[in-house]
Amino acid sequence: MSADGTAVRLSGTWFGEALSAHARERLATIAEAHRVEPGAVLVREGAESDRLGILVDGLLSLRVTVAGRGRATLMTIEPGDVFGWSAVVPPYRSTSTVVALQPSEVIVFDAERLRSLLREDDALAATVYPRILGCVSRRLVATRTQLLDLYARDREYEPW
Amino acid sequence: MTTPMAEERDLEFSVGQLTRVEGEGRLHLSVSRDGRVAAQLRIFEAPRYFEQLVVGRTPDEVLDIVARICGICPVAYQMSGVHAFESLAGVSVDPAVRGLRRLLYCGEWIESHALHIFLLHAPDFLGYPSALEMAADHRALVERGLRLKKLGNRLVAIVGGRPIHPVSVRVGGFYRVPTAAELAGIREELRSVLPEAVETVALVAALETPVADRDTRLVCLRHPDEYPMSDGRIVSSDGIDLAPGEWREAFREVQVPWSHALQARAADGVPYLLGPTARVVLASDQLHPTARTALEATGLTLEELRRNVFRSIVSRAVELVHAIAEAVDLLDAYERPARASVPWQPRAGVAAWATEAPRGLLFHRYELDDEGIVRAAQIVPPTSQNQAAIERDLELFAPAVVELPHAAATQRLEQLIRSYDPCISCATHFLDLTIERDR
Amino acid sequence: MATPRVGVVKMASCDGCQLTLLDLEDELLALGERFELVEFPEATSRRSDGPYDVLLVEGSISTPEQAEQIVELRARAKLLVTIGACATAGGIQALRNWGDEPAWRAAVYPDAELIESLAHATPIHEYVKVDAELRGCPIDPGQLLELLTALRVGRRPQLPDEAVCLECKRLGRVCVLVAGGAPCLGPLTQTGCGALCPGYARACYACFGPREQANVASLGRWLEAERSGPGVDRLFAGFTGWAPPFRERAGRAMSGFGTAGAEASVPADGSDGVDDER
Amino acid sequence: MVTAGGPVFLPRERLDALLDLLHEGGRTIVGPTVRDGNLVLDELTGVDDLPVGWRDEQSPGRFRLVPTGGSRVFDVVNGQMSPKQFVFPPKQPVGTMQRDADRAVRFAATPPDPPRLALLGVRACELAALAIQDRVLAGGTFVDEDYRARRESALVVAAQCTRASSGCFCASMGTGPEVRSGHDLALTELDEGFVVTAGSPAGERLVARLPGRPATPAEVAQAAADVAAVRAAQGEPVVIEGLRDRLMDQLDSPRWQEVADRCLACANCTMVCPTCFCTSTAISSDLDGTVNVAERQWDSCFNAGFAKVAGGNFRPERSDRYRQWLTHKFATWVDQFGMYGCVGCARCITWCPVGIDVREELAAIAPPTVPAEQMPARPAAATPGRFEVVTLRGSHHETPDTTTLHLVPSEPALLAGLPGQFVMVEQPGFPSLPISVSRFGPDELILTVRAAGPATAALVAEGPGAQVGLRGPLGRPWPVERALGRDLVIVAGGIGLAPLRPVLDAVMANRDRFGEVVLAYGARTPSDRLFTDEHAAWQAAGIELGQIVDRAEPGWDGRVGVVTHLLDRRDFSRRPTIGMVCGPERMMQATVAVLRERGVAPERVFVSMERHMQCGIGLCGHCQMGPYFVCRDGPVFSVGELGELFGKEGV
Repeated sequence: MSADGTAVRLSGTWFGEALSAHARERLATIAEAHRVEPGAVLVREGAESDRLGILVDGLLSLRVTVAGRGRATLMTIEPGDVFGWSAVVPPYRSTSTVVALQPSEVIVFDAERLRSLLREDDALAATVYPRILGCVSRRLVATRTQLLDLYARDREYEPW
Repeated sequence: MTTPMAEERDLEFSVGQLTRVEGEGRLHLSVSRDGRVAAQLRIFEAPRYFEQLVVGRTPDEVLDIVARICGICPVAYQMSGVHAFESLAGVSVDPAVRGLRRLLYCGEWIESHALHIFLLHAPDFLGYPSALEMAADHRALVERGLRLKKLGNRLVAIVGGRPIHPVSVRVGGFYRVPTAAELAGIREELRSVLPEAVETVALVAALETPVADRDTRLVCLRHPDEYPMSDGRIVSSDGIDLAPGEWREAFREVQVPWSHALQARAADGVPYLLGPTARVVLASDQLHPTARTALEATGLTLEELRRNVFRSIVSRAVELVHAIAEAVDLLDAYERPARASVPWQPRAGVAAWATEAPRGLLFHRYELDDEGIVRAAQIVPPTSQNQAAIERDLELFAPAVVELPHAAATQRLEQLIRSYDPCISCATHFLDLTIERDR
Repeated sequence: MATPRVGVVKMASCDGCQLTLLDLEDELLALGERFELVEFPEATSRRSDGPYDVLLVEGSISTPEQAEQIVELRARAKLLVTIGACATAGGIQALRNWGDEPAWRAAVYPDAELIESLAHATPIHEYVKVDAELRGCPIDPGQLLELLTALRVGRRPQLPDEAVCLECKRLGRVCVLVAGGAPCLGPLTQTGCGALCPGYARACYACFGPREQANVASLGRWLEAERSGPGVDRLFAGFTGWAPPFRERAGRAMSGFGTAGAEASVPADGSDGVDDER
Repeated sequence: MVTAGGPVFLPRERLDALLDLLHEGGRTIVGPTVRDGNLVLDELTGVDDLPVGWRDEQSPGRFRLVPTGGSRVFDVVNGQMSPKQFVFPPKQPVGTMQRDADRAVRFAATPPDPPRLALLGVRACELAALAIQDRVLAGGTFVDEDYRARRESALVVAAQCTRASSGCFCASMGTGPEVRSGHDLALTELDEGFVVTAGSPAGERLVARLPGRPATPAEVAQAAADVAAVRAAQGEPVVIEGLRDRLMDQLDSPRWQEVADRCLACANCTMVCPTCFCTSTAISSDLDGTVNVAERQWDSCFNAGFAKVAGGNFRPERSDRYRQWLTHKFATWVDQFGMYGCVGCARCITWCPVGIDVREELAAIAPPTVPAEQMPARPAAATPGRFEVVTLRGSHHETPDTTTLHLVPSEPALLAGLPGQFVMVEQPGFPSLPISVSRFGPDELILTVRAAGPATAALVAEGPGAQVGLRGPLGRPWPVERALGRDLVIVAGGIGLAPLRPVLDAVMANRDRFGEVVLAYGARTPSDRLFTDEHAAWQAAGIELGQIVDRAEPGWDGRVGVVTHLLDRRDFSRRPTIGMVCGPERMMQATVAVLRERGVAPERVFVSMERHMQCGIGLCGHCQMGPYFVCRDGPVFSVGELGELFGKEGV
């Protein structure tokens, strides 16, 4: 897909909406759009994070593998959301495995190139980092809520 | 544990935890080659240190604390205590208050005697493990027992607040005295069950009773014009005659290694028997006419009651009649005292008194300082005084049964022990004092 | 409907709470038909060491034997219910737990062969899990019946945890504290007794123990400001003094009782009784 | 003789004549009397029972009777008890429920059988308290029949105050000292006797028969002056202007904690209060669980169990409970009933064991500022209040810990409920409990219960044919009509889907009358989801179903996360949208925040609140939340209505 085409797809996402034209163009230069099928692994837990991605359409799952318990999906990612954010946070190692649950369309940025781009363009960094942080904090808040196990409540009577 | 007889012992006989008695005890018999039996009533009820618990307390606090020595006869503990403190402080209570206290005591006698006769002891004579099983074949009998027992409880509850650990007794009188209206109902109910109690005497006298014949010394209170309860002198079948505070003049406590309870002995070391039989025999002339008539109707002599311990259930039934009859008389005469209690001043000195718990003489002795605070205490419950007599009687009675199958022998020996209505919970709580003495 | 296997056992206690079961005179026979009393030494010679559907435990743990026993019993009981102040709070004998005083220790330890006793008398829940508790010294017959009914029906018993004051006011009794100046612990004490003591014109002495939210500090401050005479601490050194909310003040009172000076009351010749006998 | 209507002077020695008149027709006269040294309210047999020659000495936490040596009858201002003790008894049998051998259940409500009372010596503040109770207990949709019967048959003879106790502040509350209304007779005590005035036709008939003479102008003036003097005798006034708003603005005041350090939460203030009306109904069942005997008794918001629900206690701290009590008396009572809940009788001050003075706390927490307008009392939702017998047709497990019950009512009205309403269910052996209706069938009610406990287990064990008692449908329903022609977003968490299913049924029945309908459903795990067999049908009908779970299970390839993830990237601002949210309170808060952000105004978002419901008809007080009784005014509220109460701790 052409850089322009990618920029357009990008602006259609929550991540890309309201990005300055400048920022969209700069990002488009290193963006690649892909279609992936269910089961495709986009990021592997523990591996070096070589890419940051944005889900344009479809559904991805964040998985971890627990010895003895096998793989567990911690959370799913909705269109517009970011995956592989560890690509811009030292030590650049993935914290979970990202697997497509549905036929999905993603835009990915090469980690090396994205980091150098952000290093040399403060304005770009200033608009991109808050968006990434937004996704991370949203995920953190959700995780806490899951920990609260709210639906486990309400009993008719306490058992003996 | 070693005993001097260890070498010659050739048969050991043990009964596990005694049942249908209050508290926890075991029986251990050693039978020697020549057939002599050494009996040990092993009381392993956990010590609770009541003589220590009352130190530093005011007399009124003590009355609430000592009630907790026994859930079956809390009134007895409050009565011995309150009379001891009032005798020291020189308090004379309103006659109506004195009557109410007797009424309270009657209630406890009715409850305790009915409980023992119908629920704990009768199953021995009729051959059941418990009253609940006995009820399958003798429902009316058990229901009668519950009916009488309940009235005793209600009487204590109306006068004292509740059947177990009542709250109304205080030095100088009561915290609150009931109105005549509050007592009206129970009076009629007691009157109406009196015939049932009278029948009970005949009924238990007719029970097939093991034969046991032995001489024994009896001890109880005796009062010129009332049945022994909370006042009078300590007398024995062989001439002891003491003021209720002078128990220690003729008796002492000794420690035996196999028991958590001290035993009491007369100065000469001879065991003695307390309780209904002692009272009925030594104070038969003070029995309520209804009770005396009921006893005479059985044809049993006082001597038979004294010599055959298994007859104690008859004495208990006679006292059940007496307590109900006297309660009715007291209620008929009741007028609410103007004042529930009279003021009093604490005084330093020794406060000592004995009253008649359902099971027998209960002696309290307190040493008070100038502020009226208890500095030392001695409490001698009936069961610890009966222990020696129980062991002696076991030694006399056991040879006849130890050869029976274990279950049968156990049943017979337990029946004997139950004849004393032992309250083991009461018997245990003063080892700490002995220990102190030993050091 | 189930016929639960019931056991009734005691530790260190006065037997009053288990007697309360026999004091349910009107219901006793009906209970006998609906529950299987498999262990109840005070009432039956039949014995059973379990398993129990429910085990009623009276008394506090005060000997090493009891400490082991209660753990075994717990293992054999589906439900373990403690009954009474001794089992739920340690009872009056728990006042000896301030036994760091020389006289108390001396009283307990010199001859361990004769007396088996722990330094502390403590509630059952300090040793094993407890499923429900009936408060009181003694327990209330009505609450015992409610417990047994709930057991049989299979619901949780309705045991209110409110202050004694509510029942006192419902019964139209005039406050002995406000109108009489009596040092009443009713406001801190769990209900269940039917506001018994105020009904007999005397202060509640907390035999049902502290309720939730027992504000000991506030009432203590008030009583100390309001009254003279015997100290306020001793009010808490009663039948539930070992219960945590009361413990601190009870402890202060115990140190003031000066039990160290306790005299032996047994005659001097008592000690050689053993030799007399054999 | 006596000129009709005018004040009459009754000589002290003829007071017996008044009591004789009151006794007529077998009335029980209830008034102040001294028993065992205490002042109580009880039956009076004659004049001698009155507290002649006594007066009270009161201060915070202290009450004493002291002899005056005089012969006055009404010098004791007031004691611990108020007429509430007799018109709203502390313990009241409610009725019985029984399951017969044939498994049929029967209810027998205890019919009101009130004594005919004559209340003697009622003070101005107590008259005001009776007026408040009339409003609360007999002035709404649901009426306490026993209370109404007692009030209607009672004669009220007021005694004007000529003394004030140290705590009195009736003047501030506008309830006294003068007796103005609510009485049949009013007595003002002078040295030689009483100036008697009538306050009702019945009173006038009595006055006419009194052996008195017309009061002289001097006596009338003296009487008025003595009463007026009481106003001056009262201490620092409590500033009432704007009190409601001042208090509600101080829900976070540090003083709540400070007073909680002194408060014992012993409930004495509520027990002695002449207007507190909270009750609990306890059942006692027989050994076989076939008979329930229900008794209602005074309860208090200071008790731990009062605001407890299965999941926890909404007011765990003493500070929460004191705040609840004080704000109810002086703020939310106004919202509920259009009047204050306090009459200034000072009982809560005198009879507090540690002397907490409500006047001081009010001044410290809500110092006087600007006046505020009163909020109107809100209308009660109309629903039936009596138990009906229903029969269990069947039951099945929705999930491992959720059970659905099919109940066939004998009373068709039960089927006429609306989405979101609940029912009170009672069966022998168990207290009654609220259960939301998950479907109103053509001939059956369908209830879905989470984590079914012993009560449900017992009912299920009874099997088909088992009968239970049921009251309802109760409470305010979801405003389905407001969603007609609009978009509707339904957000359910866990068991929260049950009370929302009737909404979905309504949508399915009239699909074309609604716009876009979105159902966002969050569950603990995939196997905890309810009504999975109906999901396909919902989707087929064009309901957009989004599901998400906290924890995935093997084989689950759906969404994992929190329910807000299904919403927080959407835009609801394009068309008017109604939101309906039901689930744990925390989940509802998060959802409401997201909906607001995504374009649904709080006024258009509705939530179903959980509180401890017991009577279900707004009479027992357990489920109070700010100005509302959740059972009666809710459980469904708009987030706008709840305002800052929504998600506030300890309310």
